[in-house]
Amino acid sequence: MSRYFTATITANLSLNSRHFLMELTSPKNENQALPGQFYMIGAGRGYDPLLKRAFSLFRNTPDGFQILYRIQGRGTALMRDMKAGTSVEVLGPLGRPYPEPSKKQTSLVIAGGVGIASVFSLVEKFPKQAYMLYGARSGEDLFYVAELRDAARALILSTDDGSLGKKGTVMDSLQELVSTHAPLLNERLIMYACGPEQMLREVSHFGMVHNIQTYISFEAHMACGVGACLSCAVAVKKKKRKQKSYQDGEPLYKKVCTDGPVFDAGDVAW
Amino acid sequence: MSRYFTATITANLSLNSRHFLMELTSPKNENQALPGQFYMIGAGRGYDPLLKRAFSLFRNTPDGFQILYRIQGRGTALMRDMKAGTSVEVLGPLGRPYPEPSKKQTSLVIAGGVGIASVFSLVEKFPKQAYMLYGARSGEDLFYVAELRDAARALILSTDDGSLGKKGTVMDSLQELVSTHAPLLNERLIMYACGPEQMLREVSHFGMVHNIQTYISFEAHMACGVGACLSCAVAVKKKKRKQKSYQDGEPLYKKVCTDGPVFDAGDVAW
Amino acid sequence: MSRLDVQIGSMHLKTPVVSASGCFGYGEEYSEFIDLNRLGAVVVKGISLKPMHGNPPPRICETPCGMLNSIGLQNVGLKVFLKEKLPFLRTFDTKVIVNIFGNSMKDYEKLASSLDDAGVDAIELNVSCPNVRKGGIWFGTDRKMLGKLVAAIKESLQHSVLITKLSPTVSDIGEFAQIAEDAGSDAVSLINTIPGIAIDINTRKPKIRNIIGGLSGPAIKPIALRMVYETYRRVTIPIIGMGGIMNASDALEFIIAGATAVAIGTANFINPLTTVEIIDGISSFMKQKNLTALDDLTGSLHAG
Amino acid sequence: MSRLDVQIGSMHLKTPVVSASGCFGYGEEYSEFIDLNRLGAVVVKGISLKPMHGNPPPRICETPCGMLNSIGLQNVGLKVFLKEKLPFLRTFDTKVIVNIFGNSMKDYEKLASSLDDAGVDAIELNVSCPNVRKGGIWFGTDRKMLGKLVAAIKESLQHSVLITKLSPTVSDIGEFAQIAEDAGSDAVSLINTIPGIAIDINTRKPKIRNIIGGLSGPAIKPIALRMVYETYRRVTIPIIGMGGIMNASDALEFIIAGATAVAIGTANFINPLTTVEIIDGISSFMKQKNLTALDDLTGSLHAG
Ligand SMILES: Cc1cc2nc3c(=O)[nH]c(=O)nc-3n(C[C@H](O)[C@H](O)[C@H](O)COP(=O)(O)OP(=O)(O)OC[C@H]3O[C@@H](n4cnc5c(N)ncnc54)[C@H](O)[C@@H]3O)c2cc1C
Ligand SMILES: Cc1cc2nc3c(=O)[nH]c(=O)nc-3n(C[C@H](O)[C@H](O)[C@H](O)COP(=O)(O)OP(=O)(O)OC[C@H]3O[C@@H](n4cnc5c(N)ncnc54)[C@H](O)[C@@H]3O)c2cc1C
Ligand SMILES: Cc1cc2nc3c(=O)[nH]c(=O)nc-3n(C[C@H](O)[C@H](O)[C@H](O)COP(=O)(O)O)c2cc1C
Ligand SMILES: Cc1cc2nc3c(=O)[nH]c(=O)nc-3n(C[C@H](O)[C@H](O)[C@H](O)COP(=O)(O)O)c2cc1C
Ligand code: FES
Ligand code: FES
Repeated sequence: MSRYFTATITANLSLNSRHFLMELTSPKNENQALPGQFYMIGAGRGYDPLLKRAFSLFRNTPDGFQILYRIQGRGTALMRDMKAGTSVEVLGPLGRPYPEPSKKQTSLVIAGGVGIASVFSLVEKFPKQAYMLYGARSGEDLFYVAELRDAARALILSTDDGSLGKKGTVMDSLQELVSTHAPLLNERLIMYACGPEQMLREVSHFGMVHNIQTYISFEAHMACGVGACLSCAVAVKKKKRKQKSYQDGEPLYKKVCTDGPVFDAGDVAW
Repeated sequence: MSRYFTATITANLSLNSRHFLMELTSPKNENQALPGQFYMIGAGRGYDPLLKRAFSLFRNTPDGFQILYRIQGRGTALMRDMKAGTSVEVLGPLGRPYPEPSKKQTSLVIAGGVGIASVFSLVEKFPKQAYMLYGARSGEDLFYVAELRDAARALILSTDDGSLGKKGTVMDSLQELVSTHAPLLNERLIMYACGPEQMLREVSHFGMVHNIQTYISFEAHMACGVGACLSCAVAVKKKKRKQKSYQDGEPLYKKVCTDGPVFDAGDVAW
Repeated sequence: MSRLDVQIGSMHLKTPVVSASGCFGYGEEYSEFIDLNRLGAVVVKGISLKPMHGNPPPRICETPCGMLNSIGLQNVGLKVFLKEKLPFLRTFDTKVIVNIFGNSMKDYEKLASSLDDAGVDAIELNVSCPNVRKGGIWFGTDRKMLGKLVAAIKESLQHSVLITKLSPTVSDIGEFAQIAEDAGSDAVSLINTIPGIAIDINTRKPKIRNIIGGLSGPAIKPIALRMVYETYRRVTIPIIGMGGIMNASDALEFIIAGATAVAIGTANFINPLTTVEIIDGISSFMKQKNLTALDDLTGSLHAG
Repeated sequence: MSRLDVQIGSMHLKTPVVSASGCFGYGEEYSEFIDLNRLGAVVVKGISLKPMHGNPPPRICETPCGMLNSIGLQNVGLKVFLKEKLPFLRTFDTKVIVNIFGNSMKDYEKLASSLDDAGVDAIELNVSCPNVRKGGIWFGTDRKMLGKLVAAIKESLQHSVLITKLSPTVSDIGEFAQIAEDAGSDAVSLINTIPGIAIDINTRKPKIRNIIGGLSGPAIKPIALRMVYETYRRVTIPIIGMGGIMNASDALEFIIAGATAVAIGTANFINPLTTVEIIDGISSFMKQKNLTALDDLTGSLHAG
């Protein structure tokens, strides 16, 4: 059992021109990833591109797992061109998963764009439990809507161009949800979010204002994925007692790869 | 019409575990390569491997050309894995072809190993004209024997392990040919050879001893393929009058890519 | 049977493969993937007297066949290292080499003597980190300061072997190696990363927040090899070679160029098994070539 | 409409893209593939007083994202260049920059004044070739000699613009750029290749006959960019930036780091259309960003 293995691609489907779903095998007896964890995948042959790329667990399968990825640069473009049967080197599962909601808690799950990849399996894991808010630029960038509708307690879609769901952002949907379902705020809420940084910032703010326990999944440029290189720094708030030995005024960093990628929104120093 | 173009791979066949035949398209109206000329092919995506690889014209096709290649290192290993439909960048045809035999000349064509790639189309171009000597390590490394038997006036195969044709080298075959067919040496002979350097050296020596016009195809590490970088130097003999302006004692170099790859054996300074 | 052990000063390494500082955390991070007992030594992330937070992100970016980093020497500091990190490493049968970094001669001396007292096997003087402006970089490119620093540290050490890690940003690395040797260094290690930049043309911002980062990975291998070769011809102390080593073949190139041991940095990120795969690869190569000891290879370049 | 023209001393280039010396032959070799009229200038292979045969093969080898070369400055010599190569280049509406190399100050002076007389647009002093031991490399890393050489050549020129090509094997390239500027150089170009080695582990021979070759290609881009950035902050004369530029985006990185023009070397070997594709790419970028002149970009790195 090792978290470094050679996986075989069993499917690589185009969801639209920029988004793809890749299914990979993982070794027998290997730990399955938990919602919020991620894998690092070698996209190149030769040493260019050099570094592995990080992708959230989208969904576990009987023989491995799936990732949902967006074409971003060179690495993801190479991945798009990989055919079923191709082998790739994989490191994972990595990082800390989303803390699970307790029985008494009601989940609010918020996904922006390809952020869906990270929270999809969380929603599926607790069927009919979560209020899911899912937004993207336009309808064709909203994926697995039918599955989400089945899995969520309620699914609220939004798009920037109004082509599917409400016109607006997930934050607009969130505001509307709590104003139309005011009693919701009296439930014991736990909020999960993955998406663009600006969205995460707003979600965190919302969580603070309404005093909701909020977990957000972060991205950072990574080299090792296992906490060895200190590449993936994210600034966090200092706890008083820990601050002493460090020089004043300097920010304190945590590692997205091992301390995260899921952070308690209250800890992040925006 | 340009000698730099994007070709589509239309076939990539395994001849045995180390040898492959790749068929590529070339642009309409593009000049076809002549026997002895070569192409440079981009084997990588990204910049590793960086340089294009040189391959002789194996055979022209209606829509392009074929190369016969042996797995040598990283570049050829990547080529092996390319599927029909893949695009590659190509430069060529490059270099000087074999001078054609005159009507009155009898050709002796000698190929060692993958050297067959360079002379195959020469033999096919002048059907039933050439005495062809073709050797390799073992029978499974001798390719397109049936076609060669049709194309050549006589085909003499040899293998190091005796598994096909005579046991021995092409040089043994050559010695035997001229001793059993002594009158051959009275014909107006022209000799062509491609293969390992040691073989080329021996062929050149043979040509000199028997006063046969001899052309050999050289290999050198290349970057540009068009005479611009001076990477592909091969030492040649100095002509008295040319020597003056250079410092004494220094060797004189020619470029394999544009002065060759085919050289008059008498010009090479071994 | 071929022997893979090598000698770095008075320190005996069971294999010539060690981790490169900053690329292997404090050993723990990779202990899940490989058996640390197989390494000649674990070289840990650069340690300073006080803990350091490091630079603001983004701290790395990918470049052709390489990466730039500007971690800014984030580290737990001497105290935590001794208390929390060293004991773990001590549970393995491998040497511990501690890379140290200071802003002044005094910092270095304090660090070295504390670590020497704590019984670490060797101290690697990082005088060549491109990511912190003051201090380090200055020693690494200033002939007089380097000699003084090395001599002072050597003086202060009782047991630990002293390794000086050389800066590649000099026109003659052999000269600096010689200064280290003359000042008493037991070995030199090279190369550290080479300062570089990458720019996002859309935002016109550097891709690394600190602007300049250190280049590592396969891209720098030819440069690193050349520097090892040049150094080997100038000093008699052992060389720990590094820079872009990805596999056994790369490692053997360094050994043939003159390295007694090799350090593996960036490659760990690509394949966490690299170090042990290299040990196995060197071992098979030696068997295949009927070599009995690494000495037969070190510096054996036929440069005719 | 965005303007792509730039000024290097008194020389006006219609586009900021030129060929790098030694990677474009004498222009003829690529004239079949691209319209030379579109280039800002053609920079030709280094010329010496007498023709030179160059080094024995193998002269190149591939490395990760790069290549090593040790051509050894093979060239036709001044006489043949003037008689056979220059007239061809003169048939194009592009500037001609001649890279020159000598073993002594006198060599350089003779070369420079003959070429000046022949009316070439600019002379690029190659004081940084790693492949010939004596001469060149020495000027490039010796502060006094460099200043003297540049001043002497500047003195001897009537018309031609003087460009000094800097060696990357120094710890502070800005300092050398400043020496060139102070001595009267009209511009600096950088970087030349970085010395490197590759070894065949089976034969234990260097992959390049001359042992050390010069590293070029994408691998060195981060280093080259950093040196352009450092140089830009030290001198006011224009910089011709090069080192691993493969496409328009790379070229723009150099311009944003401080280069007035860019030179394309190794990329020509991979794609002979690179130079013109870069010109087109820069042009679209400027349109897309509503920039009217390249000056708006040069050195515009937001280094906050
Ligand atoms: C924990 C984590 C989970 C992720 N999950 C997903 C997912 O499920 N689906 C998905 O589409 N994307 C995901 N990403 C983002 C994904 O890693 C990047 O889109 C991808 O690395 C881009 O690679 P590229 O070669 O196409 O782009 P390039 O821009 O060519 O990449 C250059 C370098 O920058 C890094 N990089 C570029 N963008 C990012 C980014 N946003 N985050 C981190 N590194 C980046 C690359 O890894 C590479 O090292 C995740 C990132 C992290 C950190
Ligand atoms: C004019 C010419 C015609 C050729 N024709 C054929 C042919 O028809 N079929 C065939 O199988 N091979 C041919 N070769 C040899 C072929 O170019 C090499 O086998 C190939 O470049 C190896 O690439 P690689 O990446 O697999 O090997 P690597 O060893 O990984 O290559 C590393 C570098 O060395 C160069 N290189 C390695 N071996 C050679 C070699 N023998 N000659 C030149 N450069 C080399 C590569 O091009 C590359 O730049 C020819 C070579 C030349 C010069
Ligand atoms: C992320 C990272 C952090 C590093 N930190 C240190 C360090 O703390 N001290 C040090 O001496 N070298 C440090 N280095 C340099 C490496 O030890 C090594 O010299 C360099 O990376 C070249 O080797 P490589 O190409 O195998 O990575 C670091 C390198 C990287 C990539
Ligand atoms: C094959 C080759 C030959 C070169 N010859 C010369 C030369 O004669 N004079 C010179 O100043 N630079 C020479 N160079 C260096 C280039 O001009 C350029 O500075 C270097 O290659 C970096 O740019 P690149 O990465 O785009 O190739 C040569 C480079 C290569 C690859
Ligand atoms: S990616 Fe290396 S520490 Fe997080
Ligand atoms: S390969 Fe460039 S001159 Fe021959």
